[in-house]
Amino acid sequence: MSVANESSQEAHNMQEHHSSVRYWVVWGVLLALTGLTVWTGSIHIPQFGLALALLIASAKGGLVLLFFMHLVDHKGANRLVMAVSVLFVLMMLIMPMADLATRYRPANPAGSHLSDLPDLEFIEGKKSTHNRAGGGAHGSGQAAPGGQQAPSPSHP
Amino acid sequence: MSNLADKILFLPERASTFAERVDNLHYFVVGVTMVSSIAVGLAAVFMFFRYRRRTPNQATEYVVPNLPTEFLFVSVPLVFFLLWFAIGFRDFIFFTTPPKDTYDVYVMGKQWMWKFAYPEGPNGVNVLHVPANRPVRLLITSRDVLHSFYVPAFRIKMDALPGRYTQAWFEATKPGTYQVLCTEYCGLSHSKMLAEVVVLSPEDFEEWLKDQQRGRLAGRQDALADTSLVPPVARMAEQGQKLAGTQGCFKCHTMDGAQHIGPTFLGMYDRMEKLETGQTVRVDEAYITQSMMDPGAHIVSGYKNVMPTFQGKLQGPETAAIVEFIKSLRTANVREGASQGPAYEPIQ
Amino acid sequence: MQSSAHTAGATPGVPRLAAHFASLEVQNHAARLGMWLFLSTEILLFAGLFVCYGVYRYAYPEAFAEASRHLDLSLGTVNTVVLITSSLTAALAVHYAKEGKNSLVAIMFGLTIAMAGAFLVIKGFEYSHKFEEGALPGPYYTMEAVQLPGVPLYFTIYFLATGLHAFHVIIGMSVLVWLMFKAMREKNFGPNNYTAVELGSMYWHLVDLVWIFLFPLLYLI
Amino acid sequence: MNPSSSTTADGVLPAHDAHDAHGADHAHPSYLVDGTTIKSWLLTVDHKRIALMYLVWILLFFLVGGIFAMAIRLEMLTPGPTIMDAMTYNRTFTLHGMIMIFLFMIPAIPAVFGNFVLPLMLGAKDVAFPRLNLASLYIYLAGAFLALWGMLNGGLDTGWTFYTPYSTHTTTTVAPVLFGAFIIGFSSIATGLNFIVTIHTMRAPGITWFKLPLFVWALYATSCIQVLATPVIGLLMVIVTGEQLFHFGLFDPARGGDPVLFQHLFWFYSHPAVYIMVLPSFGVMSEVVATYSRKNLFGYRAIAYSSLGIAFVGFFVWGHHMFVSGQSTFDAGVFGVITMLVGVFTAIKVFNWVGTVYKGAVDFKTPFAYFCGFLFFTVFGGMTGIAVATTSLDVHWHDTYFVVAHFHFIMVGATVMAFLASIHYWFPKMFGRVYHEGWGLVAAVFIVLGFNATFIPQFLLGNYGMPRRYFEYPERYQALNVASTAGASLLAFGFVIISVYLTYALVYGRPSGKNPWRSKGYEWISDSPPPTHNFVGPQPTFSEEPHLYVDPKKAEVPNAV
Repeated sequence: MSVANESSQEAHNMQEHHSSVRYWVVWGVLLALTGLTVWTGSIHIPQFGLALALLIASAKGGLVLLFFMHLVDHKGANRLVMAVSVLFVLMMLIMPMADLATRYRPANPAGSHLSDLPDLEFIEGKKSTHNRAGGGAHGSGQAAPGGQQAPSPSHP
Repeated sequence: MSNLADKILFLPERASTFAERVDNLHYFVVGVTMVSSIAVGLAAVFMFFRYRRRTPNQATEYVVPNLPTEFLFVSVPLVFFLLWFAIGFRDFIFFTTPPKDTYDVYVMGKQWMWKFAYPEGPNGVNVLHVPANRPVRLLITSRDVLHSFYVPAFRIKMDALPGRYTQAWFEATKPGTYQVLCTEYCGLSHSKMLAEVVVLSPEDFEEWLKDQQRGRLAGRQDALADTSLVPPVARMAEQGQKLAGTQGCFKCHTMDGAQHIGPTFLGMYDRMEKLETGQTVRVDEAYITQSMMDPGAHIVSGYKNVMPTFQGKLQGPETAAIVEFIKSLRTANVREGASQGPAYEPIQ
Repeated sequence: MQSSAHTAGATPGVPRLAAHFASLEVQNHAARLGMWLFLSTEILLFAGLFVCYGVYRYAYPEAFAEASRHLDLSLGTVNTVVLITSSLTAALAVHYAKEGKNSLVAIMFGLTIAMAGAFLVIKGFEYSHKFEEGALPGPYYTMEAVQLPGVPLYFTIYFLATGLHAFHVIIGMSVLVWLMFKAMREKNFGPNNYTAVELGSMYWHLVDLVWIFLFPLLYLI
Repeated sequence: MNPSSSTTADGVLPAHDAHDAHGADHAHPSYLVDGTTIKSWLLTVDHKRIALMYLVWILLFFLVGGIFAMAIRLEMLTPGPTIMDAMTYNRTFTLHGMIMIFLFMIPAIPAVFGNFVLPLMLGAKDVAFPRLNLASLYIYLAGAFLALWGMLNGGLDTGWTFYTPYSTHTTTTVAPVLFGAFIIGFSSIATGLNFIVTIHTMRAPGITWFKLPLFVWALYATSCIQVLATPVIGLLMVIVTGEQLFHFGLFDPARGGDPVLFQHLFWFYSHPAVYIMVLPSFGVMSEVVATYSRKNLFGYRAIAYSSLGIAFVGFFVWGHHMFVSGQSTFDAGVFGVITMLVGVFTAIKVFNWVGTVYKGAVDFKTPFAYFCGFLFFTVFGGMTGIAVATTSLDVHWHDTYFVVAHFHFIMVGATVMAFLASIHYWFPKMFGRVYHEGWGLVAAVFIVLGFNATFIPQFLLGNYGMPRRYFEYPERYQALNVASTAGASLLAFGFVIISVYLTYALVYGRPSGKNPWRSKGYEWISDSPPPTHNFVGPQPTFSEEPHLYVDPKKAEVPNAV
């Protein structure tokens, strides 16, 4: 595809002039989707909440990309640029999360639900100063001292 | 043959089961690399002379590769690379999944030294005693920045992450002492952070353990060195709290941050305090111990010099316990500690 | 094909053809391709923060959920609506630029800039509320209400992401202010001279696109 | 239709070459003399002048980086302190890394020879955005001077990898140096973006995608990496600079952060950055081997596709830098396998280069001498890279001198050799003069031998277990270190010889005429040194493919594969 026709094709697409109704429609859809995501978000669906939120966000993003930014009129190279950068973002997201998921458990961030904490008790200075509501089982039964639940002795 | 190859390649001696596997793959890879690079080099040099330029504007044929040659160019290296990877990854899984009945040792990298602690046994600084012919698992952590536990003779290496544990294991095959080096840059004396693994035959190791145990009762020399690794810190903090009560610390120091005669213990550890003399000092173990022994030396501005000295009243482990107790009093979730900055003396 | 004729005195509505481009269409295509490449760098810049968000949310799910309940959802929603509407006005600006209605272009960009300002003001309220509450990154986190591990991380990512986004909003505003004055003063935008308007609005749409992803991830866990 | 351009580039040198190169054509003076005021140079938008200004600064930074390298080698002579103390050494290897990578390797071939030769190869008048091109030079200088100011006021000792939590807790001045490097990132993005748009939109009529010279393909792949990878490290540098000031602890383990996540983000940029450094050298070597063996490239499309392949797959392999950093075994496996694929692309290139020489007409000039060194080092460096990627060997080799030797084999062995080859190859095109061929070969021998003597001992040091960044080392490593230092001085001496005869040739070299190497590359069609707008008269059409040395009388040309 020689460069000449790519740019003239693009110029041709940009020339045919739609009425501005298209933008208002897209705007309306975006607001509706925003409302939808706020509503579904605030009821905190346990498993699929994140997936649904991402789906709606990608839909809104797609709309903005295609119509507001005229990606639908632009040709070849521009779309490739967007596709490749989105692919790299996904790859950059998947591999570190896979790393944390399959790592030797105590090598995960201490206190997170990915690592059971007891054996981190030995780290001097890395005291778990707050009770672990949902965290890994706490080996030594004794609740960690310090912080707000330390019994404040009455003054002698 | 292999020790000739070791001489040429400067490979250190093999002293662990993992080392054998690594070196076998090493010979295979280095062998093929040597052969192929010499082959490519010779082919190139041959062609430089065979097809040297005879006339200044010599025209040449238009040579286009057919598919089989291109396929050959792709498949031959790919086959070798994937074969190496298969062998290599099998050994890597061997290294990263320790067998069940390992003898566990805790390793802590601290700025420029290695500390070892056996779950039931003694502590050691820069010397690790392990039994031969028995899998030993190292649970490696760090107290400040990244370090990396590397034993060339065992061909094993694993980073030490502050605040969490990574694991590495080996099964030493020959008694002897092998050097440990730190291979993750960790500051000024990164290159002096060396240690030794002393591999003893099983009987010697049992015997060594026994006299260490005997040694533990009569105040071990490293009791004060690092209280962090002996009993879990939590119990020490408890003892510290009881001692502070009996010694009457709470008459002047509060625990919940309220203002009183002496500075409150809450959040005192690792804070920068302004002294009467105007300089600031970081409240670390040394400062607290010194304030107990010689209270008048560095008084925090705004407090009077009324604190009695505890010189002679408190033994070493007791002061350490009180320090531990003070360190555990921290404002919720404002977690100082593990990776506080390395204490540098000013360099310029 | 190669028309290297210098159109020095540009007829109104036709931009100056840079000497080294083959034709006006190629020049516009080059400008758009350059802009899309620049936008991909912006996407990858924010991608780094989204990776931190994703990894730490995976590690501390309940801390993130708990902390995000302390954000002001209504202010966040209002901000999203404001940004989407500003995106609309930016798109309309391109539409009117194509029709050569320069005054309408200036008005549209004016509205976009006003809404961007509103967005920043609302963001300012949210930030000040957080400063009072003590919900700050790292060691400055002293909010008693939520005491879970990983909560300072949530607010570190919150402030980094929204701070970087606000910075881009400010850059976008200055670009649009320049375009608005260009439209008002030169009144030169026409059917074949609107690339500058298009690029400016594309940048603004990207700023809106980033917020479209930031809003649900930060506010709606 | 003006005469098809390829005939003029043919062996028969048209008469006008007999003139002195400078006064070749008074109506179109060469870009060197077209405006001699300081302002005409500092504010030029001519891609050729910007290339020369880049060349001056890049050679200066290469000299500074080289001095740090020699300082390190001298320090390594004895196990104990030799010429400096620990902190100075830690700063020296950090500055050697930072300066060489960010200020020399990444901009070297793209910014100098890419800027100069790309428009010539496309038959274009200039790059797509000339003003952005000049801006990228000044952004580069601003970032460089901010970083150098930071280095002089305390300097950082974290290594060029600035891993947290050390980089956020060290008391040395990290913030200005990292912020300077952040600014340099923009110059890299600007150059990449400029080249991509230029290649897409500025090709002269007749140049289709598969008639592009292979140097252009390499630049295209490099620019794609520059544009897509640089923002991530820009963000990291801002975060670490911020953490130095506010300590918000995003990667701080005490706050629940994860230093391994920092390494993920760091290497997501830094591995593709390694390909930013090496891909342009592959491109230069494709041109050099085609010109000096007067033959079309064997497997043109294979080499072109493998450039894109390296660029694309190079983004999915960063984890092989973290096999022993606490990363999971699963990730190590995935990254290891994909790394093997990237290795194959380099192997394809090497075989096709050797294939190009087959049935060629080799003229052993200095650039070709560097090509030989390059060929051996790329094979050896590449294979050691694959060896390190087999996970189990990496457990032994990681962060030892084996890895140092591996990446120097690629960086110095491939990219600096290619940089020297391109200086010699395009010296006539840039300055209209010819360097002294004899001295060129002598220097090449010094460089190749010195390089081997420096880095082969470091492979052995790595096997022996010496970790990198060690100020003091156990005695057993001293012999190899002394050998490596000796090799380094040989290498340095080679560079001294080059600088002497090249500056001599710059002033007194005899005029080279239009096409001294009689090359059929597109860039040799225009004059050397070319006039300001590259082409005199209407834009030439490029009917033939580049490097077509077939005898027109003989068999007709099958279509290019």
